[in-house]
Amino acid sequence: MADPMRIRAQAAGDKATVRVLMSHEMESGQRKDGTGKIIPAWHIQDVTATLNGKTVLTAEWGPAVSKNPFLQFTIKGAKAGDKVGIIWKDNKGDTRTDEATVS
Amino acid sequence: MQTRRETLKHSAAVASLLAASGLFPQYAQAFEKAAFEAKTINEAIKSMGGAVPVESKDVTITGPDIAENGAVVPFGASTSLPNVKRVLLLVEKNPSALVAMFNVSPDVEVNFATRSKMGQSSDVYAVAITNDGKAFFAKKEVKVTLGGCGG
Amino acid sequence: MKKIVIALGLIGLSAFALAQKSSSDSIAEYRQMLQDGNPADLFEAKGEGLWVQKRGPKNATLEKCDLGKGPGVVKGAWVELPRYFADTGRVQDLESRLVTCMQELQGFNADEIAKTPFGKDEQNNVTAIATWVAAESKGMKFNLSQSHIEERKMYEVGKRIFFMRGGSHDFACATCHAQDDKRIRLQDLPNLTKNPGAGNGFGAWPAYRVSNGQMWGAQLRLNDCYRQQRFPYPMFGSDVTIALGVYMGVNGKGGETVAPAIKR
Amino acid sequence: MQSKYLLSFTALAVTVLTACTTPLPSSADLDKLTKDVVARSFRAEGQAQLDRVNPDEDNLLCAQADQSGTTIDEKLATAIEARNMQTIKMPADGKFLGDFKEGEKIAQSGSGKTWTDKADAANGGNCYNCHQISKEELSYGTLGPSLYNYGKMRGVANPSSQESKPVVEYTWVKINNPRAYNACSSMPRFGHKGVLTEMQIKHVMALLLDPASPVNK
Repeated sequence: MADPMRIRAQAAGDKATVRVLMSHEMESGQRKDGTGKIIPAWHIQDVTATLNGKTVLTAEWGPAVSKNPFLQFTIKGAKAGDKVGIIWKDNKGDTRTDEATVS
Repeated sequence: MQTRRETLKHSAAVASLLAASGLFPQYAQAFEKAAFEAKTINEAIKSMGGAVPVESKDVTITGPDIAENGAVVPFGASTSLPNVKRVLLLVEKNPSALVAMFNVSPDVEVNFATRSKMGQSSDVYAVAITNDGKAFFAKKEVKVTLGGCGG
Repeated sequence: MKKIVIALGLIGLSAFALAQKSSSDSIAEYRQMLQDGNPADLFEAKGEGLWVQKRGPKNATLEKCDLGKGPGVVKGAWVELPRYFADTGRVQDLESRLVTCMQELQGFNADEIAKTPFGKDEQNNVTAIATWVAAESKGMKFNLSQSHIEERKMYEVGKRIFFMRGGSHDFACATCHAQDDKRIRLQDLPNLTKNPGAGNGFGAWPAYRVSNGQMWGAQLRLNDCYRQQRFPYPMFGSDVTIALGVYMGVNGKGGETVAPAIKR
Repeated sequence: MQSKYLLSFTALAVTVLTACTTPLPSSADLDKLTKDVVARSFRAEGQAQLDRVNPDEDNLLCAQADQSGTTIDEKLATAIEARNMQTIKMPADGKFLGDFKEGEKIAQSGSGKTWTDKADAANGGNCYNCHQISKEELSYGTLGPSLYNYGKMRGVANPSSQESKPVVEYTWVKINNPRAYNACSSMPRFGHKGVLTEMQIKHVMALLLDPASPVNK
């Protein structure tokens, strides 16, 4: 199973900035292995962000997003104590869900 | 100062990138597999429809002028335009131009940051697509150095 | 005519100097942009979890591991390593000490871990735990002990190894790391014989390497230095690596630790 | 009475001192210890065999000087330079210059001789790692002096001419074995240590000395 994400969500005024690091190879599909065979692409494909369970952002990523991806965005109306959830799913069907509390 | 011709040239480039990505709202699907597989601008020009994306000072792309390493290049894409439905990040000279697509909701600011791989120096585009299907872009040139011992 | 040529030459030169300056400024800017959101955080979190997780044949945690400041004391341990440990009778660095703890407390086989290639199995876990331990001392100043005779001997041995020329290219550590303000390609080279180079340079590892997306501990950093120095393979936790750690760590005394850093 | 008291006091002081700080072994003993530490710390991997950590006499003497922060004794330096000069082989066919384009590739390449390099693969020259060479390459190191305009600055208009001969031969020796001129140079002994082949060295020579090379533009 994939390693946990690091989610930091910090409230400032009437919004909260969320910074996420995800643990993933993000294999580009462009590289070759030792025998010259292409290593197939393996990447996070769908990302969903929730605030207290309600979806606030969805994103679709290709294999060009860097290994161990970083994502930053800002949720309007979020305040300290709210729960920010992140769900990712990769093109092999592996998925990971983590949650953090807005501070 | 940008001449009309240059503007047109840029617009055409973005239009073809967009077309290549197949991401015009009228073609929207669940996971845009085709969008992430589009290889070149030329490939896309053919399928180019009538809509021409325009460069806009209301769209912003942030990133380094020079990336020490193409494996990790930080970018930010944002816009002050209203009614934005999607924001795209594209690297023109990557094998597949489209890096990431963000579906905007009223609950988030239209301001996203992530990191992309870049195979070589290239123009990088942030594109905002509005609810009524118009596309606006900003672009930035990013040089990629290799550096290090190479050993 | 001649004057014009000279003038043109000058313009060319100054434009060139300008291009050089602005490219190093731009690269500094790029590095700055990566500081917020260092993927080392992922390894730090993993290491923190591993410390308290019951693992190994003895199904035990590492919470009683003595990193030099007493069983279970983590904060401040990193800035005093490598140091002499009476129970093993050896000077040890963070990574080799963690492996000792994994053997004594959890029942893992230390020799097997030492033989495991970097980035695989338990070596991955050692790196993650080292990342967390180092992060717990963030902002503290290096203060290696030189009170035990073995620690002082290791400093002297480390110094000799640092200057030892060999391999196919006659390189020593000192070839690249004993002068100020030098670089390889565009890469700045820390002077590891004194501060700030020793504290900021050697003291930055464990670090996340953006070029390959890997977390590297000090052991792997030294190992790859030796690869590029065209030397044979220094074994994990070997006295050559420990002695160099003592030499650079003592040279870095008073320098603030920035580990885990993010590096090219 | 008083002197006896003083004497025992001194004896006590000496005992306390040694107990607190065990003196370091002699420098020679530490050298020996270092040798033992090196012997038990490395293992052979790929083409990087253990003979690479047995420094030759030249390296031993230079390392000693480096470590003490002094320049090497003049007599020793002369001896090192003399024996390295003896390793020099002039090109068998009398031709010193190859193709500068090939030279540029060799200068760019930093590979070769590591334990991850294949033993039969061509080695690089690592030149840009330490030197500025052509003006186009901005990513260059500063451990060595700039070599931009190397031939031009030395007035080499025709490398095969009689007046260019001293510069051409000097450069040949410098690349093959820099320690023939500078006992403790940090530059690898490319010819002597078999890092570059004679042909490769000719290409690098052309990069530096051919008036058509971008280096001399």
